[in-house]
Formats: sequence, structure tokens, C-alpha cells
Amino acid sequence: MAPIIVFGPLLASAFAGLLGNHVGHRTAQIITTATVLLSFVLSVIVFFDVTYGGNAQTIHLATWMSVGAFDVSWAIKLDSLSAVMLVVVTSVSSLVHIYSWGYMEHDPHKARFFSYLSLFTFAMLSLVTADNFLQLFFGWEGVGLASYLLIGFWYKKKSANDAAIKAFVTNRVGDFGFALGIMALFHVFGSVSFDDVFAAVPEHTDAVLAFAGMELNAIELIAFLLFIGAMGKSAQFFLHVWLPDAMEGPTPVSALIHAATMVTAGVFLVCRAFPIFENAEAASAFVTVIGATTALFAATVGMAQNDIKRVVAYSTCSQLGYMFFAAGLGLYGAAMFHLFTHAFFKALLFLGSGAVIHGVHDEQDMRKMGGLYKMMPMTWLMMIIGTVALTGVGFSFGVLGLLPWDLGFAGFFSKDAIIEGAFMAGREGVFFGIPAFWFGVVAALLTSFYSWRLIFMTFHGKFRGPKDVYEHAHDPKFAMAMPLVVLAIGAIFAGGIFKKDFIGENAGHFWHDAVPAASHGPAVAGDHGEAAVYGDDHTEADTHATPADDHGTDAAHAAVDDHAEAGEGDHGGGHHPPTWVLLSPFFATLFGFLLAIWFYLINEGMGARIAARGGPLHSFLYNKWYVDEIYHFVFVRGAKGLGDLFWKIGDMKLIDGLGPNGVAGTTLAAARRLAKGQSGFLYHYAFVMLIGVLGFSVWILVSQGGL
Amino acid sequence: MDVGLGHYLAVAGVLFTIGVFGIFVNRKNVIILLMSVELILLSVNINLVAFSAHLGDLAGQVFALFVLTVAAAEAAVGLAILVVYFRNRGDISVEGVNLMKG
Amino acid sequence: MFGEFEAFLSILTFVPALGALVIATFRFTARNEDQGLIDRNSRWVAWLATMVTLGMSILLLANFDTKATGFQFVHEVTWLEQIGLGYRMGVDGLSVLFVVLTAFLMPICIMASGAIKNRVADYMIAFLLLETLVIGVFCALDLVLFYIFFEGGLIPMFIIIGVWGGQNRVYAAFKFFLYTLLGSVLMLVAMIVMFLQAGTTDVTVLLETEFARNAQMWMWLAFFASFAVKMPMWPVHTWLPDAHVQAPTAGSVILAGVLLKLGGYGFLRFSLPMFPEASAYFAPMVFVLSIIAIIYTSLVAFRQTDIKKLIAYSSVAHMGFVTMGLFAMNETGVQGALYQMISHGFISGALFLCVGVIYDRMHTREIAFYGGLVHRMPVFAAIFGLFAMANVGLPGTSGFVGEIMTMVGAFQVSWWIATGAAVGVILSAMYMLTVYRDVVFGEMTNPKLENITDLNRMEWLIFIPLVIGTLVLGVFSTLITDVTATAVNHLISNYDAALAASAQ
Amino acid sequence: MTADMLSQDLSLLIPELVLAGGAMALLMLGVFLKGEKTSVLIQWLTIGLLVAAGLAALFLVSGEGTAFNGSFIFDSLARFSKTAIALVAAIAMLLAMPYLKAENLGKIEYPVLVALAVTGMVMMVSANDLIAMYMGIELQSLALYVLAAFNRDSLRASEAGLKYFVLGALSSGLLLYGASLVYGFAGSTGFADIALAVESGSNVGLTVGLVFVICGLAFKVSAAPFHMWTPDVYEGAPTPVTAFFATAPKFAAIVLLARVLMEPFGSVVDQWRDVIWMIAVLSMGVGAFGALTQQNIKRLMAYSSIGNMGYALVAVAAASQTGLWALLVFMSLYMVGVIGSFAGILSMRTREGMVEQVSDLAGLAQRNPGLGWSMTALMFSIGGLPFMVGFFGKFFVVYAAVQADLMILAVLAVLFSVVGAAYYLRIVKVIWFDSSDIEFVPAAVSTYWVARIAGLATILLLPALGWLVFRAYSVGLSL
Amino acid sequence: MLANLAFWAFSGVAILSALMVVIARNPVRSVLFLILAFFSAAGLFVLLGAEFLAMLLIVVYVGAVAVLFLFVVMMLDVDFTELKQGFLSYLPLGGLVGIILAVELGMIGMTWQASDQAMALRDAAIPEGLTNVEALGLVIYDQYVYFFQAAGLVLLVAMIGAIVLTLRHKPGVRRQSVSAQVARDRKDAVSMHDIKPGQGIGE
Repeated sequence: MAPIIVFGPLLASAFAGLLGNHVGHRTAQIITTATVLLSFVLSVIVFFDVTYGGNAQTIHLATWMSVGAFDVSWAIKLDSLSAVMLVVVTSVSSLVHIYSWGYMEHDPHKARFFSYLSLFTFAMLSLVTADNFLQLFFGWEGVGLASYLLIGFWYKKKSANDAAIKAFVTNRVGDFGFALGIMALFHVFGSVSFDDVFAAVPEHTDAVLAFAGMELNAIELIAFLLFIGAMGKSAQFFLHVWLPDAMEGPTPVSALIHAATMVTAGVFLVCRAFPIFENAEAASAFVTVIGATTALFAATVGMAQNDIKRVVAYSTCSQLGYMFFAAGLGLYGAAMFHLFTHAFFKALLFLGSGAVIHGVHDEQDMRKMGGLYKMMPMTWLMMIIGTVALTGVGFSFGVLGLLPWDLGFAGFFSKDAIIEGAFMAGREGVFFGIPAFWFGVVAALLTSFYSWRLIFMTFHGKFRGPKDVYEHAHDPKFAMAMPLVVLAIGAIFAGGIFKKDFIGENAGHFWHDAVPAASHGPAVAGDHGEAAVYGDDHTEADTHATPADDHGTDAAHAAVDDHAEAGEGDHGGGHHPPTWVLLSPFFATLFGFLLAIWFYLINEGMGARIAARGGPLHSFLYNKWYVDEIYHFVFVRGAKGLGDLFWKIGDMKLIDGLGPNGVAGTTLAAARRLAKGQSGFLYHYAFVMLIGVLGFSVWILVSQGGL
Repeated sequence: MDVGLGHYLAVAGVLFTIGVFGIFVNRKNVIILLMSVELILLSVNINLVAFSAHLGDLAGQVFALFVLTVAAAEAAVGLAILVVYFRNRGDISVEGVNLMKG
Repeated sequence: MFGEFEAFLSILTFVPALGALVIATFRFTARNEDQGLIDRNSRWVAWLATMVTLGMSILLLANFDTKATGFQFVHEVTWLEQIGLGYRMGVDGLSVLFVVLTAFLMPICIMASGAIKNRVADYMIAFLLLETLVIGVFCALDLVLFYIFFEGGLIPMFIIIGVWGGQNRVYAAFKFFLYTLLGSVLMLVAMIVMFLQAGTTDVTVLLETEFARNAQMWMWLAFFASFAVKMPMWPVHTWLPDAHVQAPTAGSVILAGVLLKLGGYGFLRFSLPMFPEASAYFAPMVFVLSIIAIIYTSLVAFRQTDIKKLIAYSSVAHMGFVTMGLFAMNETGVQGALYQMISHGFISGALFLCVGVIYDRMHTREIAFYGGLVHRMPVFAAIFGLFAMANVGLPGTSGFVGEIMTMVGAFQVSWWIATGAAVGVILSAMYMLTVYRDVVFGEMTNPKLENITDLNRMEWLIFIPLVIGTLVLGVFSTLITDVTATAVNHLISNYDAALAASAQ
Repeated sequence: MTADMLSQDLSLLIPELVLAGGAMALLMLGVFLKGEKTSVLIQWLTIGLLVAAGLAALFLVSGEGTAFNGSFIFDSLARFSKTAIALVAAIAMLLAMPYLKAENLGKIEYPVLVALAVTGMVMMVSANDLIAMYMGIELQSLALYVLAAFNRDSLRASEAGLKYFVLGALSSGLLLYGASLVYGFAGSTGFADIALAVESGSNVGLTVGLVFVICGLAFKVSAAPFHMWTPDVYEGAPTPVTAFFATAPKFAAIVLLARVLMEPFGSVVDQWRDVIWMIAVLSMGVGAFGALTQQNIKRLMAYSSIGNMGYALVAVAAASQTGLWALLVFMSLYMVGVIGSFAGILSMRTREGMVEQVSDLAGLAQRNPGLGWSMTALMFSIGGLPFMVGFFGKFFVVYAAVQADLMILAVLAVLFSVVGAAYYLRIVKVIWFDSSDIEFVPAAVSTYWVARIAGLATILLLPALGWLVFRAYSVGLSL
Repeated sequence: MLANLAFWAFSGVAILSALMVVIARNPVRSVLFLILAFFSAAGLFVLLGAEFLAMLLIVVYVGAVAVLFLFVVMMLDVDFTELKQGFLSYLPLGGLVGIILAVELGMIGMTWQASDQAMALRDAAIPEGLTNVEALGLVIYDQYVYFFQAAGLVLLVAMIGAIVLTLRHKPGVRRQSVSAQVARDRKDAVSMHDIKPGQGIGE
């Protein structure tokens, strides 16, 4: 069964790719979609079998490499972690396949597109089912390839091609670290198989690797290197530059790859390798810092973008940051949970954006939209759902004891879990926990702001584009609508339903040690029943926080800060976050929402005016902190310059000039000189002979000591 | 001082040197070049005869005899070639003998 | 099966030469008006001869005992026995695959030579001779015999580049010939020294012979001079881009696919086992050169405007992985290097064939000339893409296996080597994807390209085996490593033993 | 001297007697027979004579030993060399025939002079006495001087003859001066006696004499710096004469040099090795560099010859049994290459006449594949590149040098071979890469086949190499 | 004492005349000085007891070789003064070479020491009681017959060479053919032509 899940899409992809032009696009579409759907169905079965049934297993398929100890097999590892990923991947993939029927209806290369999609699915599946690091790397690069192909799908566009290359090369930078990590793993553990490595981690916590004269802790180093890989794939700060550009690809691709699945591979990797990260304090801290920074950074940039997909892309970046700092803080379950929920609502947002783009004749610039809710109400609704899920709308009724359970959209459960977890971890002394918490809260505020900004700019206000476009704007057809609806359902309910399995009381049973259960990390929004005890605190925070809303973020921060200290004083070492912590994301979100209303509904056009005035802050954000420019200058120009230097100076002037050409030139010059010496004059010849004789005889006399 | 082998050898050496010297100073005239070579051969003969006398051995004289013979033959051939060359060119300046070079 | 049939290997080696003889016979006896007929027959004979060789090499592989150490299919003929020279042929795990690789690539080269229209018979003769000589290198178990085959290959290659090459072919041919010759002659002197010390040129005996440490150093350097040029290693690599660019397609294929492997093979066969102490002593230098080669030439490749030159530079970079793996002298490294060599034979060969496809149609290799080929040549685009990715070292293709194994091997020795090599992996993606974009993607702006046609049937036939090979080897690497394992282990254990002995 | 002794001595001289007697008989025959066909007949008879002499040396001479009070020696070295010299001279004569006919040089004296020159050469390789050495050399040289100028109506040929003669005479003078000093030291002209005297000690006079002798002989092998005549004479002399110059006399002279150095002076290797060493290096260098810019192919062959003699001298410098057999193998294989190459050059005849420029070979591989391929193989063989037999010649030479611990010399030898390869490659390049419209007039069948067979031999001799090495090896051991 | 004096005289003349050979302005003089040098050398030979060689030197060298030179010098119509130009340009080099050579050879001559074995190794010790000519004759036709024959061959080659190079039948030169002259009759000598008016006799 498992091999069918993994290899079905590969076969379908090969079929569509090789024979698509012969059997017709329709057949290719049917085959690929059906196969992925089959995979999905089987994945669901596997999911229940593994998670609830506890039938984790590893299926050995073949040997990939076997050189002495370096033994790498092709295998399918089924445990809870991979089962979750299987479901996420196959479900989103199926939906995207279906969605693409509609979205790509008029594209002449449908077979190729579906082939790529299926290829991606295969690669992603082989990634998540890997039982060793190298196979994981295989899938890792495989999804990179598929991503490359799909971003550059419209190969006529130079921008698309450039974006594709950028994505691939940036990922390669990450892979550079990943690959080195694998090598280091093998060097330390003598194996690259998960089971062997993880079992041996505790014995090697003191292993060191000498590097540049320093001796580094091997585990730290490995974790660090692996995380470099994850940074690349998951577009974390420093290596995030490719993700926004990747929006050049068709929108379904963005949904599948650049939101729901591939980019989360990095999170998956960190979770998969948790035994390593658990023993690598510094590296985990690094993960946290990078994750938190990304969460905040991407959110700030997202505020200033006008391309609808780019906004969503930055949002993805930011959400991935959440996942990472969760993982870095040891909240692997929470990270996975957010990954899981995020897949639904981010796919929904992307596909919704796609529907919008599709509806307005491939226009992506939000400045040329507006008021579309009338023409595309269904899309509007879906986008709203996606947005509320993303921003984490919900309220901790259960925690506050107001209701027996919490109410909220998917994002609420997972994101709040992370933010609260961060606070708790920070309180337990985990490095960067508290700052991460604040980063998370602020990012939540910004998330809310730019998400609603997107909604308002797109669907509300006046339409700012050509009139006929507006008139022809329409809701999508069934093929595109159906996935939206399914995802919307997921975006609404996935959080609530699975919370207890991922991070709640069921976690231990659910994960079966595939990742440390909730209890492992610093209390992850755990027993909510007891949280009621701290009701007082909550109310207090509540009352203080409310006025703060009116005065701006700074004041709120100050207020909350006070309380954080107070709270710590009160409950030093406690296992439960204070109520204000629980509520802070909620208010942050709310504040962002209000701000968006202020800017884009009440004072419509204010955003545009700010942009037009182009203050330094806006420019800074609009230009994505100038990271691209810096990279371009340093790396691209640097590589070109170095390449030219090596080529024209190194190879041509120095090596060839002094080497072959120089020698040849000298030789020829010597030859000409010699030929000139052959003057043709008899007496010269005689002179040479006589001088030769004389020379030799004198030489002999001198050297023999005869003189 | 009694004249001994060394004196003869020295005379031969001087003659040899003059032959060589002649080649350097008379570089343009092939005939004198050939005469210089004859001087060299003469010095060889003096050497041989002197050794012969010194050692009381006839071989040196025999050697000298053949050298003389061969030198005569050589002179004949050489002058024949010179004549042929002169016929072709009308000149025997060594400066001109450089059709082939390089 | 072949136990009693000693001459099998020799026959395998000389079958192509026989084919060349056949072609030569009717080349020299035919009249001018039969030119067309001669050309056609030459192609067929050449193809047949190479296919027979391929068949025999497959038989060879099938009958090869992967578990046995030492040489198999040994064939000895007395020759110059007074002084210890002999004609000795045989293969072991280190060499047998190269024989198969050569035999595999040759029919492809013959088939890919459709664009050669003038002096076809000479062309085929040159190629067949080249095949004999190259296979001979891998089979020779005698120093002098090895050298003859090793250097002899220069002659047909010189003629191939010079006669059927591009604009600047004369320069390239001379550079190629003299550069490699210069490297090799020093090796010859070292070989003579070995010969004198051991009293024989029998490789099997020499493998058992221990040379004094000081002598090892000199001999190692002399051998290095030859193999480094042949590899080619930085900084003696500059002949390669010129030779590649000017050579005809099939010439480039064979040059990259097989001739570059001679250096690596030489290291494996001679330098490492025979001069272990010197190898260990000089290994850091080799590592540095390898890393420079990888990074430096990758960057240079990035700036090329000529597709072939780019691929040529990329070959240099990939050979850097080979030397790095070899001198790591652990199982992963050496196996990886072997793997990399075989795999590079497929990939670079295929890439040059890809260039050949468009060169045959447009007669230019300028990257700027092309663009948007995918519109007219989707199949070509797909195949080129596949090999570009293989060249980048994408997992699932054979290119990855070699790279990762060499890097893993190198990592065992030192951190920074593997790090440097890994930088090259990034760079390879950079230049390969850029050229792919510029040639295949984008709008088709050049009007001259409008009538370009996709692969024809012959080209399909050429590429299919390469595609299959690249993918299969990418997924089932044990197909190769199982063959080489025994020999490599033997090599390494001897090496370690020798080092341990000398340390005492 | 009794009749018995005389007949015993003469039995060792069969090749010389055959050649000298034959030459005189042919001269008489030529003088008395008149008519068109005579010269052709004489030429064929000379070829027969040379072959007979070669075979006589190989098979007819039963014993080995010395004659005429030790001034003449017939040993395996002499046997080997005489056979090779006579046979290669026969081929050179064969090559000359069509040329002589075409250029109206078909006088009967040509073959007679060749026969007499070869007589001188076989005397040289058997010389075991300073006088014998000198007589052999002069007999050979005088004939060669005349041959060089044989085309007496050509300014170039007479200039070649003149240069060759004047410098040859000078070199004879040097040689003789050296010989006289040696004689004076040893008290005898016999090599065996000299060896005894040298073993007992040496002095300045002997050393200088030895150097003079070496220089005189180096002129004959055209080793640098006594090589200057070679390019001019090769270029100016009629091509078949050049072919002859490049082969047999070189063989004879180098064997003589080896014999002189190894037999009488074998015990004072240290005294002469430096000189030979330097001469060898200079020759290899001049040969390699000098040829690079040459346009005339005969001139180029001259430089090639200088260079190759440098390699031969490397073997001599080894001063060992290995060196000797390496020398013989090298020279034999070199002869094959040279004679074949000259056959190729002699095939270069257009309607206007002979052409000699390297560029005239353009496109030969296409215009005349047989010749083109052969020339290619021959060039590679002379250049000492594998897989042609010529490689083995150089290989053994370097081998001998390494064995004698002349490591620097060995390295220089191989390095010069790379430079040398450049100009052989240049010829191959012209043959293969260039194209030209000039049509060659079909060459004589014999010339053509000599070129072809020699070309083939560069590869086909590989299996037979064992036999050759075996012969040479036994020669080396016997010394 | 007389012998010593003779030696100095002969050698002095030989050296001086040799010097004159190479520096004389007129080649004819050079030849004549060469002859003088040969004569002096012959005197030295006599002093050394090699009468036959002395004789031979005069007969062969002076009688044949030097005369041959003289003949050629006078036969070839060469502007010798032109050939003397640039006489001095290589004088320094020649002088240097000459001095080094002279020093070297002189040193050899002065320090000459034959091998200890030399006396024992002699091939043909000069027999007692025989004249120089007799002694030479005895060895030349017996012990050295091989060289003698070889010398014959050398002379043969020289003869052939000289003839083949210089003897020529110029096509333009008319030679007397006695038999043809004798056999001539009227039919060959006179032919009758009938010439018509106005045609002339031109062909």
C-alpha cells in the first residue's frame, strides 16, 4: 500500500510527461489526478493505521548506496510524523490537482503541468517517508527540482525563469549545509539511517569536530548544518529571498508547494531530527532566533506589498518562522500542528487568490482591484475564511472557563499554542523564549493587518482597474470552487479537531515518539482545565490591555511587559502561562484588524498615499529590507566578477600566458634565434666547431683537475 | 737544452694553432681555408713522426704515411668540388656560400 | 566460461583495431568515385566493430568475479622477455567498468557522427583506433604497455580534433597533444626507475614491490605530472576547454567520457597502491588543488559564452571531486571517485551530445545565439534538462551518488575539504541552470531558429541508453559499487598496511 | 704473414671484399658497357651487391675475431651493424634510382661511389685500430663529399659539397690530432693496446686527445656543436643522397664512436662521459628547437637527425651493455623511420619537379592516403611517440641512461622529445589538416612501396621487436 | 748540437712560413709559403730519422698537393683582394682561440708523459740495422697491408670523384672526330638545291 502512495504519482507523472502529447491532455489530467486521489485515500488509511493503530513500520525497498558503512536504502518509513505529512501532502495535492483542471484550462501545456505536479507529489512523499537522511535529501532536492520546474513553468517569461533559478540556487545554498550535515552525521555516527543515528545521539553528545583550528561540538554542528538546509527550503531569513519570487509560477503551484507542503519540509526536518536538536542547545537557540526573526521580518515586508500573491507568500514565510521558533524551543508537536493547520488555510488563501487572479484576467496587483466581493462573493467568503484562520481568530473560552471548549479557526489553536509555548519556554529559561514570544505577538498583529489589508484592497472599496475587467470578473467554476470549499472546511475545523492529538492530552499516543509529545516541551498550552485557576490574572491583564488598544502598540507593550514581570514574580517556575499571555495574540490580532479597517476601509486610499509619499520606512519595507539588492551585489555580482577574474586573468593571462602559450612562445623564439645562428656561412660553422673543441677540452682539463 | 719530444710536440702544437687561427682570419677565402687544414695535417704528421721516433716504433710513421696519402686524395676531391662550385657560381667567396641557411 | 580462453581480453581490445583495418583496406583500395559507398560502409563497419566490442565487454562483465581480488582474464605473451617487458593484459574491479564504459560510449559516438560528411573513413579509423588504445590502457598490466596505450591515444585524438574540429582546431589540437605529452614523459622516466628497481614492468609484481620513501616522492610527482594533466586538475586544465570546444561532438564525448578518466584510473592503479607514503604525504596538496578546481572552474564556467566551453569547465570541476575522493583513501571516497568517473562519462558525454544536436543544426555554440529552444524542440529540452540536472548532481541521477560519496569520503579526512567541494555543488547549479535558461527557455527571439527541428530518430537512439544509464545508476548505485568493492577494499587495506608499516 | 693467416683473416673480411671487389668490377663494367641501360643495370647490380654484403655479414662470416694483427675486428656488433648498414644503403640506392633517372644524373659513378662509401662504413664499424678507423672514415667521407656535390650543375649541390668537404676536412684534422696524441700516449694504434695503456693510467695529453677524437667523430654523426653542416648539406644535396646521408653513415659513425669510447677508453668513462653528455644535450636541444621553424622538409629532417643522434649519444653516455644494445635498437628503428620518410619526400614530385617544402605536403592524407598515413606513422615513429616502434628506441635509450644513473640526462631527453614532438606534429598537421590543390605526379612504384612498407613497419615491427632486441641484446652482452 | 741548431732553424722557418700562409695577401704567396713550410717540416722529419716520410712529404705534398693548390688558385679567376677584406674582423676571436689553444697544446707538449706500457705495447718497433725505407717497406706490405689496400680504395674514390665532378663534355664544344673526318665524302659535304627566283635561300 505504501509503495502505491509514493510511487503512484511518479508513474502518473512519467505517463503524463512522456506520453501526454500522445494520449491527450485530458487523459493525462485524469490519470494524474486519479492517482493522487488514490494516494490520498490510501494515506488516510495509513494515517489512522499508524497514528491511532500504532502500526509504525519501515518498508525496505532497495539499496541505494552501499559502500562499507555508508549504507543507504530506499525505504518507506511510516510513523506518525510521516503519516501526518502524507495526509497533508496528498490531500492538498489532490485538491490542487483538481483546482488546476479549472485554473489551467486554457493552458496549452496541461499535461506537462500535471506531470510536474505529480512529480512534486512523489518527491514530497519520498521526502516524508524517508528512513534515512540521504533519502530525505533525495526528496528534498526532488521537490526543489519540481519547484524549479513549476516556477519556471511559463518559460517564456524571463522573470519566471529567473525566479526558478533563484529558487533552485538558494535552495542549493541550504542544501549545502544539509549535505554537510549529512556528511558530519556519517562521520560521527557511521550511519545516515534515522534509527541508527537517533539511537546513538545520547552516546555522542561530547563528540567534537575540529574545524579551522576550533573544536566544535559535533551534535551542535550537525544540528546547525541541518538547519541551514531547513532555512533554505523553508525560506527563513537570509535564505528567504526565493519564496516571493517563486510566485511567478502558476497559482496552484504556489498553493501546493510554496505554502502547504514543500516549504514546510524544513520544519519537518527539524521535527524529524529532534533527537539531535534536543541535544544541541546552541543550534536550537539559533533556530529560535532565525524563526522569530523571520516571523517578524516577513510580516513587516508583507505589509508593504501590492502583489496579492506576494503578500500571501510573505505571510507563508512568516508563518514558517512561527513553526521554526516553536521547533527551536522544543515545541515540536506545536510546530507540526501549525504546519498541519497552516497547510489548509494557506492553500485556501493561495487558491482563493488564484481564483481572484483568474477572475480578473491574470491581474495580480491589488492596487488595480477593489470591490470585487460583489462580483465574486463565493471567493470573497473563502478568502475571509482563510484570513480568519490565518490570523488565528478564536477565543480561549475553554481556558478562561467561559465555555467547555475553545472556539476558533484552525490557526488560532496552532498559533496560540506556539506563542504561549514560547512564553512558557522563556520562563523556564530557554534561550530567546521571551523575545520569541514578543516577536510572535507583534507578528500576529502585523499578520492581521496585512491579511485584512489584502481583503479590503481586493474585495472592498472601489474597483481601480479597467472597467471591462470588473464586469467580467466572476466566481470560479466547480473544479476550482470545490477545492476551495474543502480547504475552507479544513481551515475552520482542522485546528479544533486535531488539537488534542497533536499537542493535547492525546499527543503521546498520537506521535508514538515520532516527535516528543507535548509533555516533553515546556508546557504547551496544556491542561486548560487548570488554567481557570488563574482567572484573576487574566482579567487583570484584560483590563490593562484594553485601553492599551486605543493608545497604540507601544503602550500595550509596556503594559504587558509590566505584567509579564509581575506574572513571573508571582508564578516563578509555574507550568501555565498567565492569562494575559493567552489573550495577547487575540488582542494583537484584533488591533491589526482595526488598523486595517482604519487604513483601508475608513480612509480608503491612505495606504496608497503613504506608498506614494515613499517614506524611508515604507521604502525599506517595500524593498524587502533591501536583502535582494545586497545579495545581488555580493553574490551574483561577486560570482560574476570572480568568474571573470579567474577566467580572463587566471586562466588566460596567468595559466595559459605563462604556461602553454608562454612556453610555446619562448620555444619558438629560441628556435628562431637558433635558426638565425645557422647563418649559412662556412666559417661560422668552422668557428663553432673549433670553439666547441676548445670548450670541451678546456672543460675536461679543468674538471679533471688537469690544470 | 737538448731538443726532445716536447719540442717537437710544441712545434706541432703551434702549427696546429696557426691552422686554426688561419681559419678565423681567412674566413672568406676557401682556398686558404683548405691550406690551413693542410697545416693542421702537417702538425699531425710532425706529432706522429715525433712519437714514432720517441717510442722507436714504426707505426707512427706508417700512420703519417697514410695521412699523407689520404690528404693528397682529399685535396684532389676538395679542389674538384671547389672547381665545380666556381663553375656554377663564378666566385669562391665564402660570403657567397650561404644559399642554404636557417 | 573464459577460464581457458586466455586471449579474450586481447581480442576485446583489438576488435576495434581490426575494424579500423577493414575500413583502411577498402579506404586504400577504393576509387574516388566510390566515395559515397566507402563512407556508408565505414559507418557500418565502425558501428559493428564497436557493437561487437560492447557485446564482448558485457560478456566480460557478466563473467567477472566480483568477489575475487587480483586480476582476471589475464593474458600474457612473452615479448622482450630478456629485459622484463611483456605483453600482459587483465582486468580487476578497478578497471573492468571503464572497459565497459568505453565500449558503451563508442557506438554512441559512432552514431552521433552523422554530421561528419568528409573523410568519413579516416574518421572511423581514428575512432576505432582510439577505442582500442583506450581499452588497452585499462587492461594493460605492464607499465610500458600501459604507457603505450596511454600516450598512443593522443594520436587519433589529435587527428580527430585537428581534422574535424572547429575554427581554432589546430591550436587546440597542438595544445592538447603537447600539454598531455609533456606531463607524461616525466612519468615515463619514473616508470623506468620502477622498472629498474623491480626488474620487471609487470604491474602485478610492482604492486607488491615496496619503494623507498624518497624514491616514492619523486616517482609520485612524476606520475602526478602526467595524471594531473590528464584529469585535468587545476592549474593544468587549460587544454581541456580548448580541446573540447574545437573537437567534433563525438570527439568531445569520448574526451570527456573516457579520456579524462585515464588520469583517475592512473592514480588508482599506480600512484595510490605503489607509492602509498608519497600519496599520503602529498594528499593535502591534492585536496587543495581539487577544491580550487571545483570552485575556480565552476566560477569560470559561470562566465562562459560558449556552451561547450562551459561544459568543459564543468568537467574540470567534476574531476575535482574525483581527485578529492581518491586521495581521501577511504572506501567511500574511492568508491565515490570511481562512481563519479563512470557517471561523469554518461553525463558529460550526454551533455556534449546535446550541444552537438544544436550545433549540427545551427553551427554555432554561442549561448547568446540560442534561446527558447523548448518551443521547437521540447524533447531536446527535456533531455538536455535531465542531463543538466544530472550534472548539477541532483539526487536520483548518477551525478549525485558520485558527488556525495566523494564528499562523504573527504569529510572523513577533513571538514574543510568537503565544505569546499560542497560550495562547488551550489555553483554548479548556478551555471548549469543559467545556461539552460538562456538556451532552452525564454522567447525565441532569433529568427534563424524558427525552423530548427527536434530530435530525429537517430538522436533518440543515441540518448535513450544514456538517459537510462544516468537514471538507473542514480537509483541503484550498487550495480557499480558491488563490482568495484572488492578491489577497492583490497587497495585500501594494502594502502593502510603500507602506511602502518612505514610509520613504525 | 703466411697464406693461412691471410686466408683466415680474409674470411672475416668477406663483406668488405664483396663490396670493394664488386665496386671495382662494376666500375669496369660501367666503363666498358655503353648505352642507356647501363647505368640502370649498374644500379641494380649495386643494390644486389649491397644486399649480398649485408647477407654475407649476417650469414657468411662464420667466426668472430680479429684480423691483421688486431687492427680489424669482426664481432657481433660489427655483424649487426654491417648488416643494417648494407641493407639500409641498398634501400637508399633503390630510392635513388627513379630520382637519378628523372634528374639525368644516372651516371655509373653514383652506384660505385655508394658501394665504396659503404665499404668505408663497414670498415669503420670493424675498426680496431686508429689507422683503420681513420682509413674507414676517409674512404666513406671522400665518397660522400663527391656524392653531395654529385649534381654538379646545381649551385646548391656544389655548395653543399663544398661545405661538407671543408668542414669534413677540418674535422679529420681534429680527429687526427687527437689520434696522434693517443698514439703517443699508448705507444700503439691498436684499440686493445690502447685499452691496456689507458687502464694503467692516463694523463692530460691522452684526455685532450680523446676529446679531439670525440669531436672528430661527433662531426660524422652530426652531433652539436659539430652539426652545423648538416642542415645545409641535407638541403643542398640531391634528395636520394640526403636519404643516404641520413641513414647508413650515421649508423656507422655512431657505432664507431661507441666502439672507440667503450673499448679502448672503457676504463676511463668518467673522463669522456661529461663531453658526451654535453654533446648529447646540445644535439637534442638543437634538433628539437632548430626544426621548429623549418619550412624545407629536408632541412627539417636534418635537424631531426641531429636531435636523434643526441638520443643515440645518450645511449653511448650510459657506457654500458644496456647502452650498447639500446643504441643498436634505437638506430635500427630510427633507420626504418628515416628511410621511410625520405621515400615519402622522394614521392613529392609535381609536374614542375621535386618539391621540398613542408607546406607541399598539405592534404596528403586525402590526396594520397597511403602515403599520408605512412608519413604520419613515420613522423610519429621518428618522434618516438607511442605506439609506433620508434618509441621503443627512445625508451631503451632513456632506460639505459637511467640505469647508468644519468637521471638529469634522462629527464632532459624526454623533455626535448616533447619539443621535438611539436615539429613532427606540425608535419602531421600539414598532412592532415591543411588542404592544397597541388597534384603529385605518381611516384615510382619502388619509392612508393618503400614508404608504405616503412610506414606499416612502424607498427608491424612491434611484435618483431623482441627479435630485434634479442639480437641487439646479445651484441650488448658480448662486449 | 748541430741537430739542435737544425731543429730550431727548421721549426722556426716552418712556423714563420705557416704564419705567412695564413696572413699573406696573395694566395699564390700563401701556396709558396706552404711549400716552404712543408720543406721545413721535411727537414724536421729527417732530424727525427724518418727519411722516407721526409721525401714523401716533398714529393707528394710539394710535388702534387701544393702544385694542385697553385694550379687552382691561378686557374680560378678570383678577385683575391676582395677576399681579404674584413681580415681583421675576426682577428680578436681568432687570436683568443689561438692563444688558448696554443697554451693548451704547448702545455701538453711540455708535460708529455707516455704511458708506462707504451714501450711494451709497440706494434712495430724500429728494427736495428735496417734503413728507414726498408723498415717501412717491410711493415707496409705485411703488417699494414690492410691499410695499404684501404689507401688504394681512398685514392680510387678520389680519382672517381675528381673525374665525375670535373670532367665534362660540354654540348657546345666541338670535338675532333678523326674517323668521321676520314670517312667524309662528297655526298655528305655537298648538297644541290634548285632555287627558284624570288624565293631566296632562307628556309
